[in-house]
Amino acid sequence: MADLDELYREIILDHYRNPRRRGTLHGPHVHAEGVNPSCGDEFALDLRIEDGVVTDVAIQGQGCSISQASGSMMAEAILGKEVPAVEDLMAKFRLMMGIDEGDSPIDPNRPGSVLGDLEALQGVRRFPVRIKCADLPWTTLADALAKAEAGT
Amino acid sequence: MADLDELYREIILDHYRNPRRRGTLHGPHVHAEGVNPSCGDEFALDLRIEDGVVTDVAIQGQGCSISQASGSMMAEAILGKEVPAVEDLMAKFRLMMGIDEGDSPIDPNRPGSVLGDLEALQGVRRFPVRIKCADLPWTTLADALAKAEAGT
Amino acid sequence: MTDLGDVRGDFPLLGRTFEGRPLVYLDSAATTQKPHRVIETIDRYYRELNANVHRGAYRLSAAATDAYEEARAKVARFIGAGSPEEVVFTRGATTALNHVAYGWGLHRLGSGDRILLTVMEHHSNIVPWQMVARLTGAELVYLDVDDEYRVDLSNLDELLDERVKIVSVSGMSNVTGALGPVAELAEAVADTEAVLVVDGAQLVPHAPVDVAALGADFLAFSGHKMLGPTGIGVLWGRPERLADLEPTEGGGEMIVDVTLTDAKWAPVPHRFEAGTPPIAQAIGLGAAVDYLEDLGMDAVRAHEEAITAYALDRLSEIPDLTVYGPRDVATRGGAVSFELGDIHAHDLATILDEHGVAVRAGHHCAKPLMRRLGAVATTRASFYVYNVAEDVDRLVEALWKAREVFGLD
Amino acid sequence: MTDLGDVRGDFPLLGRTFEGRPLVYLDSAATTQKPHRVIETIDRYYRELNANVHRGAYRLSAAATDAYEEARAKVARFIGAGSPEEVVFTRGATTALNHVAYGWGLHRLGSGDRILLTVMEHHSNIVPWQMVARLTGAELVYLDVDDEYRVDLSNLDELLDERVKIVSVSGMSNVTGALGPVAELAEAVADTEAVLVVDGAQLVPHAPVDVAALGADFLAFSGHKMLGPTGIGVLWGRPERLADLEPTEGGGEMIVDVTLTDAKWAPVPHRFEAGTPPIAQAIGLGAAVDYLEDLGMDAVRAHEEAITAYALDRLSEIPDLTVYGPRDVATRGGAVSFELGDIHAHDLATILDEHGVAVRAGHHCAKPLMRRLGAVATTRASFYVYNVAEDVDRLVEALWKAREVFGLD
Ligand SMILES: Cc1ncc(COP(=O)(O)O)c(C=O)c1O
Ligand SMILES: Cc1ncc(COP(=O)(O)O)c(C=O)c1O
Repeated sequence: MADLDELYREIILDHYRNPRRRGTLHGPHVHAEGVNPSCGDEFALDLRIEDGVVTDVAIQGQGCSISQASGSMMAEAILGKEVPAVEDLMAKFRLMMGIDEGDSPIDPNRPGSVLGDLEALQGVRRFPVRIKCADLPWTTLADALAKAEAGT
Repeated sequence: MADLDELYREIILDHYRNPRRRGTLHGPHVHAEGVNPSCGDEFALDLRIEDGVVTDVAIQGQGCSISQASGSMMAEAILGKEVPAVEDLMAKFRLMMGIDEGDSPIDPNRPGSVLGDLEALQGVRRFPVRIKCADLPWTTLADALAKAEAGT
Repeated sequence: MTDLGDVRGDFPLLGRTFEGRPLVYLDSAATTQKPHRVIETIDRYYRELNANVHRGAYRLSAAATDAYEEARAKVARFIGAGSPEEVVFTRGATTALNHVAYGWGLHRLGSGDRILLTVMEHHSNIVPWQMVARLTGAELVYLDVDDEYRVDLSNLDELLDERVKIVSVSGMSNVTGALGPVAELAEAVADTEAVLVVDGAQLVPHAPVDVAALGADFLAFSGHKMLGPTGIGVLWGRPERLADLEPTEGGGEMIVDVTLTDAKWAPVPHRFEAGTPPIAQAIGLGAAVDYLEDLGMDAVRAHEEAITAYALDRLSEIPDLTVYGPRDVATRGGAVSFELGDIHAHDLATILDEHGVAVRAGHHCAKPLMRRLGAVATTRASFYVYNVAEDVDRLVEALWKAREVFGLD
Repeated sequence: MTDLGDVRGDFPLLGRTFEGRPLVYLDSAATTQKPHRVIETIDRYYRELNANVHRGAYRLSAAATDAYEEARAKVARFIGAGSPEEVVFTRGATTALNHVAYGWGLHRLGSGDRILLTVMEHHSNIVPWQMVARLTGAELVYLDVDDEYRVDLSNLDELLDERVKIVSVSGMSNVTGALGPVAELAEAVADTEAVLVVDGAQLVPHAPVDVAALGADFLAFSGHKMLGPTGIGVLWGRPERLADLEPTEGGGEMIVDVTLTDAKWAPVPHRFEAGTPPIAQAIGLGAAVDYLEDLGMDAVRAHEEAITAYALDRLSEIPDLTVYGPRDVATRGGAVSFELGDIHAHDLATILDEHGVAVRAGHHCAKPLMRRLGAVATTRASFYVYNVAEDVDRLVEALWKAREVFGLD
């Protein structure tokens, strides 16, 4: 059951049990919601972008450890980043998870160097039914970015 | 193909091509209609019963040689009979065709002695899908008798 | 534990192994595995008998028609119907329920009328009624469940007023396993104008059902949940109710005549079977019914009570595990939903799956009930004729492993 | 005659003999025989893969879901759909047509609106529209057929006015074999508000179909008429049309959320697949599509033209035989209806059956067309990939015998 230990790494359970940036934003922001119809997982986020920079983010939702940890890590990772950097992160994440085709960007010799904590989600790749759990916050983020762009 | 020759005896084709008592009745009578939904065969009859005797009968309909010949022979057979005799004929016919369970009433040594021309329909028994064709006029007759009885 | 004998060998899929361990299949409430007899009946149908029914004037087609109608007679006998004509073949329980919702409700309900359901219903016994309510202006009202997960009848008298034209209830919950109050509702409805519809998707596979005694007007169930193929279900109806039900699908085979402007319906049950029916699937369901009758539905039920009792017992050993469902096995079936600590149902299912134990996780198509229970998602183990005590042991073992993975101590 | 090679050996049922003579199966317009590949795919599904789809959090269920969705993708590719989401699995062509009639018509039609059909339609493409017309107050209008058995478009301009909201036409008649005027109607409809529905039950199995070029908004067809199992059919729709189609069945799997009062639909196509779908049947249809693609639909069509030409030719040898259908094989498919002297179709079918030739007799679920043709019942021989010239010869031989039995000279 080594695969299971890879899947449920300490850090994932930590983000699941103590999600970062949980809450809602006040003031100007965009809001996007995602749901995984096959399992019922829900994720939502409030995103504030100012001068092309993510200046605040808050997440809501409920679901499995993978979707909620993925969302929590994502929120931390995007805060303070410029939109193109967020998009780059998103692309790298999708490559790492095997959602988009292409080589994984992760450097096996320097764990954490490319995607930080998010690299802990690599174990999900061995569980194809769970990949969409990990991806849910990211499709919701893409939605939020599209809204933000449409709003400007 | 001996079975086929048994099925399509001369006399059946004759009744098919020259149906007896085809038409409609005027004056008091009951009318009943039957349809075989699986093949579309139609049969209808007008029946006049006076003092418990079938004093006139006329048939209408379209369909295969078996259903139409059966109706034509039936019309001839019941004309002039008292209602109980008609019912007896009906019961014997159904036994002969294997529709009702029981021994066939037909005397193999004296063909035609029990049911007259109708005995020519015995060949239909070997063609189970066609038995309901032969039976259609008789279920219609049963309907007509019921109507006649209800009317008195 | 069981009077059924060793039936596992009859189910080829249960011989599959996952990473060296035999599969423990605990998702029969979603769909059951199929015995050889059913698989081979379907196979043989296509190899030896395949032809369209009610149409051909050749022997092959007549033989296919006989086999199809014989399956109808088998199903009728299995549920105690008065005649095969009371049995309508549908695509599944969902379609059967929609037939009633649309065929009865759409033509009879109006604004001010009410449909009485319970909060423990499966979406298939809620959504069709919502759709028809929207089209007719009728309103839905619900019976609640009590702390024992049973339908709460305390306010039945109040709810069942003259506005209620349809009562529809599950015979057995696919989430809590609780038996529905069919007898009580039948009695209450008898004094009213309302018809009683029973969603038998879980009941019919798991307990002896005799429609002559059930008190329902309509009963819906699915073949695939009772060892039969997918793509087939049944709507049973009292003859006088079926006679008054409007067909909801038009097409070939359900008519006696069609003109450019009008059509005349065929007799019941063909009226409700528009187009080419699921022929092979009906015949396959007939084989499933034969198999269940050979086991005996009393024995099936006894086995289910025994294995459910054993499972509830063993699950109670596990700390932080909450079962959503009645404790008394006499009042329930073999669908056992639970939560384990803060482990989300999906995570739990993944961990169990890694241990070769197949369970379902989620809302089980019963979101209103889940909300009522205060659960978002549960894990569900559900049992059927082929499950044995060892399956429960494997489940329990894997649950302990899940505690480890999630660091529950 | 054929580029298909000897495929008969692929069809186990065609190896059956009746009283010593191999079966000549000429009823493929009613339902086709199934190749080993399809039968075995279904068998293997139940033995190795059986689980409910879109539900489980375990590998077996994920594998079943993948297989089910892969079948959708195969069907989409087969008909040239832009994406698998354009393909809805139904119980059959009849159900697919009812989905459109109810899901589009019920919600959009009103008194004064019109539905334009043709007199050559199958009951499955008439009765649903009659039912919806009755519920909405809409009216049916019909295009006639001409002396060549083709749909008569001479008064199309007149009939296709702004009141027409739906046009529904068969791609190929199951009685006369005539191809429907899909291209012409597509062009005419393009300038109007109306949607074009194509009943592809006979077209899709027998000719290459590319929905990107067809010009239709919806296309319905059945698996069992194209080498697939019973119990499965397809509704294809343009994405923007499917998005506007209302679901006609409620239940599990077709929602993203359900509350006591309301439900939110799942995305297309799941929105139209309430309840447990015909899983094994969809996967079986996928195998049928694989088989047809291996043959090549151009070759299938070429073979059909060739055998139909041969059949029409040989039938013309027989005195008193009237064929109801176009002579030019480029404008028709392989369903050949005929009458022989005063021999009723049922008698003829019985005689042919005694000679091992299976044909259909009756109204072929197209009573309005039969009335238009002035025929009450016809005998129909219909051809598919496994039929060879010798089948036609056996048919002709048996027809001569029928003349003898009925004493035609
Ligand atoms: C032209 C046509 N349309 C519709 C149908 C209905 O198909 P199904 O009976 O498979 O639903 C058929 C077949 O009977 C047909 O030939
Ligand atoms: C209680 C109940 N009702 C209805 C259904 C619907 O059955 P199906 O999906 O076979 O149509 C199910 C199964 O999912 C069920 O458990």
